[in-house]
Amino acid sequence: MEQLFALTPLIPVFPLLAFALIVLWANKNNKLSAGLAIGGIGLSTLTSWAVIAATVAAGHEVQIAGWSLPVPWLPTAASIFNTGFAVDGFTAAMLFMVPLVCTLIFIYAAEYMEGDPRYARFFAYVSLFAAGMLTLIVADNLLLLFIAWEIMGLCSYLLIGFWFEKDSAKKAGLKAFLTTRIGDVLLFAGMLFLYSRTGTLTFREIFKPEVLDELSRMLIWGLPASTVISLLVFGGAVGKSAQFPLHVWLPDAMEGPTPVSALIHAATMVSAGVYLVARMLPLFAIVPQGTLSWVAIIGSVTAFFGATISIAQNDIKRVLAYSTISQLGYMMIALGLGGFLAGVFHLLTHAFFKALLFLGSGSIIHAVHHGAEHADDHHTDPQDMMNMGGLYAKMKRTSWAYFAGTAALVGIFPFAGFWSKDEILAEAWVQWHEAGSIGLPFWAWLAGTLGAFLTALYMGRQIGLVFFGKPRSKAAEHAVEPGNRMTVPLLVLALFAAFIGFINVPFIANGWLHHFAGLVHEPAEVLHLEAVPFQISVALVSTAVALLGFFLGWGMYRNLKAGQQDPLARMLGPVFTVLKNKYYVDEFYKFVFIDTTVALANFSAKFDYDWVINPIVNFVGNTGRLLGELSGRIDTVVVDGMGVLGTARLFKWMGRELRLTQTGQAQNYLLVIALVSLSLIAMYLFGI
Amino acid sequence: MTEQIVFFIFTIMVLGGGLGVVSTKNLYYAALFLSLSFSGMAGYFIMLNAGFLAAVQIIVYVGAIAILILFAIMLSRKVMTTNEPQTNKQNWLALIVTPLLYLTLIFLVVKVNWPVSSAAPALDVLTQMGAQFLGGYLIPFEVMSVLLLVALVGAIILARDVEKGRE
Amino acid sequence: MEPIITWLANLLANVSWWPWPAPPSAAIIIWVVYGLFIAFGIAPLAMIVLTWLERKIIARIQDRIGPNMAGPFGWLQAVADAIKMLTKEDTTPAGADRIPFNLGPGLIAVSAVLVFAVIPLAPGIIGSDLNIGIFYVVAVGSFGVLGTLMAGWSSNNKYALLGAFRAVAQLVSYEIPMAISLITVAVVAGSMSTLTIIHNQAVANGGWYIVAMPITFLVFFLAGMAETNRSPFDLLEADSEIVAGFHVEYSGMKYAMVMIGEYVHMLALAGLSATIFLGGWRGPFVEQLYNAVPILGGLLGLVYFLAKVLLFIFVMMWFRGTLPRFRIDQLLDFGWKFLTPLSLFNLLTSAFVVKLFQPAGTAGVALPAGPLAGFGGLGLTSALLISNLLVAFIASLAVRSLARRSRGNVLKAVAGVEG
Amino acid sequence: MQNIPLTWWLSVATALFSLGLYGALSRKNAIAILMGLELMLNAVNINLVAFNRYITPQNVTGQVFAVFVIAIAAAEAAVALAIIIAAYRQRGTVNVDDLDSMKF
Repeated sequence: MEQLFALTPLIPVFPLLAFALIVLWANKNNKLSAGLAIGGIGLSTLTSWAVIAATVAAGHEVQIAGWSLPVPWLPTAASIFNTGFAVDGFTAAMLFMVPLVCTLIFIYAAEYMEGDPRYARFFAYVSLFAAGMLTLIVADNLLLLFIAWEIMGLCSYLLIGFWFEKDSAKKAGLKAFLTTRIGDVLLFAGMLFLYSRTGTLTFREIFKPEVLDELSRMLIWGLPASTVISLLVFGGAVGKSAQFPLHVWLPDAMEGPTPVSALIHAATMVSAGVYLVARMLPLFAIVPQGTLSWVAIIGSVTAFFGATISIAQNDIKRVLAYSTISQLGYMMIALGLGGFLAGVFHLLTHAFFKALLFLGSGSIIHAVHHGAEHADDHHTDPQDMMNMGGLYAKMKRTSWAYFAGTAALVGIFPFAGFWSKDEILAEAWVQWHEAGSIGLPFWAWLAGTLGAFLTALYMGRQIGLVFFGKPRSKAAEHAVEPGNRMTVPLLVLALFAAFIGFINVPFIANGWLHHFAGLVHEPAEVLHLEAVPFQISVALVSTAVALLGFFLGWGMYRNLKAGQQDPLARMLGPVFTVLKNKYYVDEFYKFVFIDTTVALANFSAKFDYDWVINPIVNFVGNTGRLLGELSGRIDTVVVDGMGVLGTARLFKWMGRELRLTQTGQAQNYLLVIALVSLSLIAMYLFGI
Repeated sequence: MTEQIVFFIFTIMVLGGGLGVVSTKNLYYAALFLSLSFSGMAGYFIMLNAGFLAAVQIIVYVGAIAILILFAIMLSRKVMTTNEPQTNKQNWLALIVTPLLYLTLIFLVVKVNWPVSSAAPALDVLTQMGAQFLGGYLIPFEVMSVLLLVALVGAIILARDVEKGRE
Repeated sequence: MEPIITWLANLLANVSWWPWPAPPSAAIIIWVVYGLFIAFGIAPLAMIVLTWLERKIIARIQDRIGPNMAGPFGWLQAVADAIKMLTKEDTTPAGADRIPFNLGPGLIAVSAVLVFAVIPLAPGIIGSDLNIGIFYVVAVGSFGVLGTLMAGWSSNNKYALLGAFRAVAQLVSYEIPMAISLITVAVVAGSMSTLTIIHNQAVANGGWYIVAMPITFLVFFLAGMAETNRSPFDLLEADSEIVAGFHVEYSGMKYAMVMIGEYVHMLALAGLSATIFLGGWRGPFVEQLYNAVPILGGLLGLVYFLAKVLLFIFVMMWFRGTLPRFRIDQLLDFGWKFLTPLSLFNLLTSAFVVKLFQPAGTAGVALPAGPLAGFGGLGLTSALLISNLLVAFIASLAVRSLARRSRGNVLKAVAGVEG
Repeated sequence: MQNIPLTWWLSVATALFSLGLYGALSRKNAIAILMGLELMLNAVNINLVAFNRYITPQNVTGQVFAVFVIAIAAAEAAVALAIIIAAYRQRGTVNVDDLDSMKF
């Protein structure tokens, strides 16, 4: 079994190969391209399973300490920079999730994207993306991770702007690229600091207790180096995982095709940030009350705030996008409280059910779009939930899969989300009770519980609006279930959404995942990694809250008629408007950053041209011209007559005499060189 | 004793070849003398525990440079086969300067006390060279490859028949 | 070889009728002289046998009988030809440069003979196991070019000069793919020594390289054919175009030297191919027999080696019998635009595969094992075979599209003329 | 190896260098000058390898440098010959005395 680890480097190679083949060779043949992409990721999945099997078989030591393959890559003056691959329990858990979800999404996309003029290119991009994500997971150092990170950033840009004929898609792609860039720069700065302080970027070497200790004692700008570096790294994660305040790109990213939303903006790429934080957690935790608190604070804010926006959105995908932001916030809460496994567990389950929900929404949009075409109606927005209704009767398979995903997201026993979200809340609860006072854990718990209520509310609202009641548009009336290639992945994902939670149920095998992946950071000796016991009170509270929220939403929206006012809007009034406009964050950014910059630029231009600089320049210029005319007079008389012309004559005479030495014959020059060196050596020899 | 005899044979090849290169009027002979000199040098390298270098010497100098020179001589043979003297006006000066330089340098060679080491020669010359090329001298090595590429392209562009290139 | 020299030294030391005991170096000198004798004695012999063989084979291909009068199967014909050549008048043209004119054929013949120094004929029998073995082969090949050039220029004949021009263009061009394919072999074998290369072709170490690297073999063999001036690459002596190329002015013994050069070169190419790609003397039972009874094992190895050499020689003659000659531009295009890129690309992929399968070792610095090193020699062989086939496939695609384009151009031109 | 002192090699290299220099200084023909330059480069190579063998026999840095010199000599020869051929084609001469249009 040990030998199977050697297959690890191949995992990202297959999709990369698929990308290369599609781009270079197969891009004229749609079927072949899709087949190549699916085959590539399928092979990766199988290889990953082999590696996972090896990890399971290798036992506890390997799951903690990991298997690694260092590759000496860049010989620098002092040392050799190693890059390479590594597998431990955490990686293996990620390796289970990522390729599998990718495969299902690829299969789904093969039908969803049919008829698109850039079908082959789509599969090339997503293959490259998958290669990037898989590289990121198996990388054993920050540099390789960063390379993969940037590949994903590029793919994200290309895929969000995939329908670049639409102006909004183009802008959304640019926005995503530029917003995440802020985080990337921070991450890169963190990497540079780390390399300059430790001389290595390999995770295992950074997490050696002595290195961590040294990092916590060194100072950068008066702060411990570890705090500065981990804050910078966290900045990268905030950008990639769309945490407040850099979350603005994610909702706009819904302009991309729905499989992309599922792939990048729910299941994998956004979790890269969480993955990075989880990976680097010992560095965050080495100084108590340091960066981790910020992670928890940002996570809590994001979790609550994303959920509130979500209840006021009408676009089916935007609801899910804000839900994603909020759920990522939950993961950050868990990591910020030191609950490594709780975060990772939620990352895994969330990937499955959020991918399911996105694909389900894609299926619905596809159906409504079809219906709209059938009804010869080109004005209805197929993504607006207000145009849907009563789809349950028409799309049984999608509906049931969607219900499973919703149950998982809302946290209904025994679906996946129940277990993972509860572990996070339990973590906060336990820490609150241990501290005995109202501090950060309490607020995190409160934000999480309120967020859970809101989550249930918006999902109830969505289910009610989409599946129940009467169709609110012609398009919805004529909607039809899409084909097998779209529905089968949905059902498979539904199965996972329902049951994946059991890998870490406290009552079964003592929380199996905890022992498999949860102890990865044990050697670093800074985190307390023991599992939180099951908290029945937390479970009861959150279940009650979830059921309440869900039925509230469902009840209010089930029978909404076309053109009727939104009941929540009636209840909340102006608050709803604020929520609908996402707290005006985008407008705030536009006002603060963009408009200010433009204004500053305009001001500078005015300053330059009209007010200060140009007048000064002109004044100086005019003065200079006057002086010049004056000195010109002096020049012609005094300087020219005696100085310049005299010197010129002198040099002309010298040049005429000396140019004879310039024969234009290289051999003459060579002879002179030989003579001179001869005399130099002779002078040296005879000590002159 | 044997080594000295071999050394003298190679020396005759090297210096005799060199003398031939600079003294003969016929350029074609000069090129042949040049390859003789190069071959002797390869023998030197073998004696100096540099077998790889000897092979490189043969391949590059005899197999490529001498052949290229012969080729160039053949291509421009109209001006090569003349009976004019092959030396220029500064010949007499060169005849004074170079022997002087030689004597000074020999004086230098004899005067300096070279720190000769008596250690045994390296056995793994090839692996050491490989490690150095891809290790400490990686960047010069890469730069050299770029230089060769540039020289290749440059030589083709320079020597291309301009009239033909225009059509 | 050590045991043989020791045995010889003992023999010399115990000669009873010789008053002074022979020094140990005498054995070495005798052995070296003996080796020289064999090397330079085999060359004319090889020429005699191979000319006869060639005439017979070509005759069969052309549905003739070939020489059949002198001796059984006409084999005395070749001996008769040799005697005729030796007794012919040896002429030197009036305007020739005497010294290079006389040196050229010798240089050609010697450069071919020198190759045999690194070819192991049988287990334990090798001229010299250089650690730069196959590099040495390329190096001594350079002298042949020089000899050809000397012969062509100093004949003072325009056909000879044209032949020499072609020689430079062809030999220098084809040296490049040949060297690159040899480098590929060196990369795979991890050594340039012919002994190590043969050692690495044991079945346990992955088997014959022709299985692992068919493309490398093809490039090497084609480039080697061009280096030996064999048809279809015999442009520098194309008799229908430039009479006989660089050796048009030669006669008698010097002509024989040129011929010896050509045939020994052929033999050397066949021997090299057999050594590098067919495992040299490797065959069933050789090693077991060699460990038990060295002399018998050696003989068996020699038999296998000669069989492989003859196979390659037959292939070369077959080529000559069936293929028309290239045009000079086609020849250079083939060398520079097909063989060179193909061999470079192949070198790249092979190096990549080797890096994957390489076991841990040291070469100046410590090298880690490749990620797939666990699969051993057979894994390497199959991966190399797959990568070679892949390269061949891609090359065939490229050639196909190029051919289509050029055919399209020709058709267009024809249409233009007709229109 | 101790039968041949280092100074012998150095003397040969010096002699070859002087010969090459003389060739480069006194010949008219560009190709002959090039040959002189090649001789000088080779003399340097002998020096490098001899120093390597006698002074630091355990490592091969001298040989590495010699390889660099050879590579540069190859590049130089290729470009130089291309220039000579071009000059021959345009001016019909390869005498450097006649190639002085850069003068004045």
